[in-house]
Amino acid sequence: MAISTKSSSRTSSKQVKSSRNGAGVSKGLGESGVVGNIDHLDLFRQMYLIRQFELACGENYSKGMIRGFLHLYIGQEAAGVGAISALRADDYIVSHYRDHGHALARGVDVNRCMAELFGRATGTSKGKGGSMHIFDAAKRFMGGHAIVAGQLPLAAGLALAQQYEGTDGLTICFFGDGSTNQGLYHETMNLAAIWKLPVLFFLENNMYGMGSSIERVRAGGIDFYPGMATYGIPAAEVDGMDVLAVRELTEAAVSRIRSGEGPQFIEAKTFRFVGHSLADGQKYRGQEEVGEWEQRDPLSTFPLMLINQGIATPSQIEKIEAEVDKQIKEAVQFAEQSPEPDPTEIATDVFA
Amino acid sequence: MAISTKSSSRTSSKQVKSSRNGAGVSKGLGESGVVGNIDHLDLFRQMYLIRQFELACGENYSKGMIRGFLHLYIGQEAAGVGAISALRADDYIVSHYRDHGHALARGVDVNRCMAELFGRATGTSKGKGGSMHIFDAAKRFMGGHAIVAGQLPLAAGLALAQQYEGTDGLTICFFGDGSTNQGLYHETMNLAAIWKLPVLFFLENNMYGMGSSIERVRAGGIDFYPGMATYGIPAAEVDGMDVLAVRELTEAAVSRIRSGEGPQFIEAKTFRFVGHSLADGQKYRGQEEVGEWEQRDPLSTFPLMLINQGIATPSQIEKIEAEVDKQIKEAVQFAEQSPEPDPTEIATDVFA
Amino acid sequence: MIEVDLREALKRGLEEALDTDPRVFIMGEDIGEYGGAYAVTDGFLKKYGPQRIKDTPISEQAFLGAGIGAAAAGLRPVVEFMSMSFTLVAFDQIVNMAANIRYMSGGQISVPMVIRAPTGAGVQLGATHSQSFETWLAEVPGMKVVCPSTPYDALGLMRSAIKDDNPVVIAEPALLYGSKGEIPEEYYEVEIGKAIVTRQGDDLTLISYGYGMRPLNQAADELAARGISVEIIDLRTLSPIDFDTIFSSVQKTNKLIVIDNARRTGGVMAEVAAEVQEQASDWLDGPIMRVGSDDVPWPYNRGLEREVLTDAQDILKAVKDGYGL
Amino acid sequence: MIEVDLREALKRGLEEALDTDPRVFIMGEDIGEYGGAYAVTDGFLKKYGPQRIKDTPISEQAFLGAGIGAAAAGLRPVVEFMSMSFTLVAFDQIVNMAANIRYMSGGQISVPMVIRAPTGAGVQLGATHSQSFETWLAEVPGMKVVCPSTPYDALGLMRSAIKDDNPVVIAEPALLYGSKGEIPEEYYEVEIGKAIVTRQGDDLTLISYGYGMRPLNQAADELAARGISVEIIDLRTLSPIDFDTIFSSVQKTNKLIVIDNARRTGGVMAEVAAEVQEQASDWLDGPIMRVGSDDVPWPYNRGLEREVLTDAQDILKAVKDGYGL
Ligand SMILES: Cc1ncc(C[n+]2csc(CCOP(=O)(O)OP(=O)(O)O)c2C)c(N)n1
Ligand SMILES: Cc1ncc(C[n+]2csc(CCOP(=O)(O)OP(=O)(O)O)c2C)c(N)n1
Ligand SMILES: [Mg+2]
Ligand SMILES: [Mg+2]
Repeated sequence: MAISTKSSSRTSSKQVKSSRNGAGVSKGLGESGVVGNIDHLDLFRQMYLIRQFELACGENYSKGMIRGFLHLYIGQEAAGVGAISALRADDYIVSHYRDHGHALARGVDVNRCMAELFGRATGTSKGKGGSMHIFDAAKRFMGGHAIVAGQLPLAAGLALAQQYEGTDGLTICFFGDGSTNQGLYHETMNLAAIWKLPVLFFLENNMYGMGSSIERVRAGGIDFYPGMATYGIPAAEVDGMDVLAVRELTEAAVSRIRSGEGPQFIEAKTFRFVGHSLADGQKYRGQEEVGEWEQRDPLSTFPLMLINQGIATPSQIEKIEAEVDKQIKEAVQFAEQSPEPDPTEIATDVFA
Repeated sequence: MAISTKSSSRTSSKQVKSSRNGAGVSKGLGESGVVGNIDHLDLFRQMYLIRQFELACGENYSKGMIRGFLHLYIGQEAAGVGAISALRADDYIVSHYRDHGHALARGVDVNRCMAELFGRATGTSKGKGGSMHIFDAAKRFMGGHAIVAGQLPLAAGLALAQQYEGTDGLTICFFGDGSTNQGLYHETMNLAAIWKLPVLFFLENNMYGMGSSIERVRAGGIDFYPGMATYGIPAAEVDGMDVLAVRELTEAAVSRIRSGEGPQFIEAKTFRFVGHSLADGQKYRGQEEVGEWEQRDPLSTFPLMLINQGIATPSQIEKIEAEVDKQIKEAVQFAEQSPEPDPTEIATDVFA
Repeated sequence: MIEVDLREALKRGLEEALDTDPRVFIMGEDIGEYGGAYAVTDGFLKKYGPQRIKDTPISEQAFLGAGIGAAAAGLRPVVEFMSMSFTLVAFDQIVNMAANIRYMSGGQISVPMVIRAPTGAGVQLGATHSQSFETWLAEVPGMKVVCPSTPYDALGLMRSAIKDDNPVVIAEPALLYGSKGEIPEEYYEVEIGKAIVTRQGDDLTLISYGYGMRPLNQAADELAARGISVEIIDLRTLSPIDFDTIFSSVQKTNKLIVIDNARRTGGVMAEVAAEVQEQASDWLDGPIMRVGSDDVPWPYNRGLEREVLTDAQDILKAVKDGYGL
Repeated sequence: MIEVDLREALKRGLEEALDTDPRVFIMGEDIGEYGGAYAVTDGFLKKYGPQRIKDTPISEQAFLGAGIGAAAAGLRPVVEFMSMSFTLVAFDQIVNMAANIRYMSGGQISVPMVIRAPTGAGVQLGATHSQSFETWLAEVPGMKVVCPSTPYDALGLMRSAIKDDNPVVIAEPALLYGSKGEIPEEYYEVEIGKAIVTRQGDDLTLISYGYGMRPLNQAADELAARGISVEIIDLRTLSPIDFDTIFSSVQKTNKLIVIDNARRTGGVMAEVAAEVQEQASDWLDGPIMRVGSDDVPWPYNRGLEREVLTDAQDILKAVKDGYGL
């Protein structure tokens, strides 16, 4: 499946859907859950980890252990996990404030992520960043950015450095539908295009920017990828509830970027099952719409598919769930028991 | 001629060209130079006035009478004159720093414009604004704005007020190719589109933003109007060296706006025959390119056409030239003889 | 008198303007269907409809700019930013268009626009979301900036701001939306550019504004308990600053402590201190002591954030360091 | 020693960095084919090629942001703005990304980037093009800001700025690009955060920076001619401010005049005055007198603009008003 520049057609998405049920899955079953080059069980593990992490966050927000703004990734797990699973360790990842899922998919330590949300000294940013500002430079996870669209040029710049240094590394940048209404989105697309930067723009179109449905705040409908024609950036959409489809499309985009073809754009259609943040009463949308999307919850559909197609057994799935449940419990304990940062930390890290 | 939303075709432009040589010109010749509803001689007068005004500015800049940044409109006269001639007195006009031509085409007093450039108390802004910041609120000429793209939302807001008040007035906004690289351009297009604002975006694509050719700084080539498809804004291009073509396309766009169809976009392909400002050595482009465009100088081609087609006589043209030459001389004299603003003016006009 | 919270006072001011002046309309992100990030405009969309209550895209530059245009054409837009921190993406429009346009046009064009935004740290939003850029906007010629600390001032200043023919920024202390106070049933206004002496005293003058009034009042109570007579000034308007009220007070008390809730360096109180020591040096018994939040980006952790924030202890320490009281 | 102008000094600093450090590259509008709006990078494109000298679109937010990313990845970008006035459109990136990112990441990510821009009024560019936003940037934690007034400092500060692991803003006084001075042939640096006493004196201390040094020096000459011994400090770095040098001088002269070329209100000297009167009040004989340009948008007219700008007469008046000298 190639990323199509015929941006107004929906073929690419359909291709993805059919390919995920067909090619790649039929051959080489093993109890490892690995089919072809894809470790299906690991994809499930990651999605499940994120879901449980987010649920635990919600719980601890209610308890007042986590504060500030908290944006959960529930419903969007297939997008981040599918995309990040197609990357190399030397690729950079840039995210926005809805960043837990991306961090965990990258393998940022679960304990330290949770500790950051608790504001503890053991957190990824020593408790100084919080939920919206998770960083792990060693994992090339470059944040966690809370000004809408503000992270886009950062990603372009990281990619610029990769290009400048002549590596075949790349940078993936996650952003939401709402961020396309910031002019900076367009500035960055143009810059990446004229400089042919090795950057993968990954739009998680969850249909809402806070309380604003796309139709209400955007001229031109709910599809963003066609607009990339203006910049000559190859763009396609994918079912963001389908982790394999996302993985596949991302792999194609990644290999194009590594071979020097410049920026690529993927739009994953997805949905957050919960409010924008924990302060959101969701007055602006009906439960029906949410319910429809929940039918396609990757945490239900994906393990079912694995079992139905004989890629995994129910007990393998259950084992993973049990392991992750334990991991999350431990992460919360780790966070709870971690020390608060020392007051002297106030003045450190301001200057290098 | 309708503005086509099939933005990638060039038909609309061709239609303009053919229609300008055909319809409207054949009937009703008179010594007034008025054909149909268009006063051809007045269009010539305005273009000639702008050209001579700009030449006088250049001269007085060399003499040190005008200072700061001075951006001349030489070469682009047909665009501004054609467009503004299609407007009503209650429409708003918004321009950028290359604003003399737009102001004069609007009928802003020549003496006061020149006086503003000289920084005199009799100037449009009492000498406080200068070349880049010409305003005449009584004529609904709303500036003269010197931050690239900064004027675009102002125009949207004026149009918003017109819509809010239920008038059929509209706002025209002039801007350059370079300004499309500011994100604000995209933000404004989207806002105008979703709110269906009565605004005419008029791009004067003169192929360069300061020393940067479009090809070098923009992905997607030299045509901007196709990009409006993203916003669902009807858009077309026109030969910006052809005042009648511009007039005609603008009239069509204007009538669409007045009938409530929302924003429209016109891209006039044009060229500045001189440097970006008087500080520009034009190292970035060859004289050949400039020469080619100069072949199409509206100040040569338009009067020739008028004479050839029997719309005007050579002596009518000469008479206008003589009148305008005198007017410019007087404007310079007026400016020279006008008083400097009183030092007490420093502290006025800060607050209402 | 009726008791309301600051949110309700702002709401009333907006409703009153919407009810009485057809030129007034409101724009901002999620102010309509969502009901407003801090619920100030909750219910407005239903009551006034989409012509008056405009939900915008996340395009601060464009909608703020559109507000300027609408104001230039004679309307009276009230533009809400979800956070003072987000004004930064529209700073060019605010400074170069809203504030400069009158001067550049030689007085031909006015921009009667109100910009509202919740401001300040204290709820663990971290470095990007806790900033107080009203301190910068207060330095821009052509711009007025107010910051209420009570429901009374919030309503009174809102009335004056919407009537003002200049761009006026209302910095709304996010931590005070729920704080209560009395407002009269009769119409009143709070004049922009006027500070208020909220407590008379002889020994010492304390000045702050917005959320800074809370630790200031705590410190003043503590000082009063020690028998020190404190005069308290709530600045209310950050631009133009009411120096007359400050000078009168200093002339009486001869001692001045200035308190910023925002960062200490470069805050509004830097300007107050610099100006007062120059203009009123003869009346001063000692240095003007300046208290403000630490000069670091805002940390997320609760303990660190509280430590960074100006509190009553910081003020008491300054009183002691400066005047031995 | 060789004599060069300030433009040439900056140019040398950039060339030296490009020659010796492959991580250094330059980005900005029209810095390549056009040769730079103020010709600082003239000839660079030919010499270093498009990989090192990147002409950008008029997209300040995006290319400044890209500089941050490149710096975060270990490169050393030097980003040119055509004017300090235009930094405003990218202020969010500068503050929230360049300056805040280190803190928010708990020290994991540094941004070793230089932002250069011509600053200041004086050439009749009007309100939008004459602003000095370095005074705001100097208040941002995590950001360093320097402003040279001589070729020597320009080269020395450029060297330090490019080597610094933090974002550093170089505010280049546009009126001084052509002003000459001597630089040694041997390598030297000017340390960021250190002011310099350029003239020793006993009666009075005058402080300024950047273009403000010109009227300051004129005023000092006039005072010297009247037998008054003036000590002169060139601040050179606006953040962090070198208060030690200022305190030492005030301890000696007991009189301080602070001079901004930018607007008086909210300028760097508001901070200097507020801090010095608090920390060094015992040493002061009288008020710290503050001089700055008028608090109005910059007018185009030459006479008005000159009147608004700080000049030697303004300084002499302040000396007289404050100290009767
Ligand atoms: C410049 C700016 N404006 C407004 C906000 C407040 N805000 C935070 S998230 C958000 C919605 C963004 O929606 P989207 O990009 O679709 O991402 P999603 O939350 O759906 O993942 C808004 C308006 C902000 N953080 N920054
Ligand atoms: C935000 C901003 N960045 C840079 C500039 C400097 N500048 C002034 S005009 C210009 C070129 C604009 O080109 P274009 O929009 O094509 O208009 P033209 O001059 O060709 O009419 C530039 C870069 C500015 N005024 N504002
Ligand atoms: Mg969204
Ligand atoms: Mg151009």
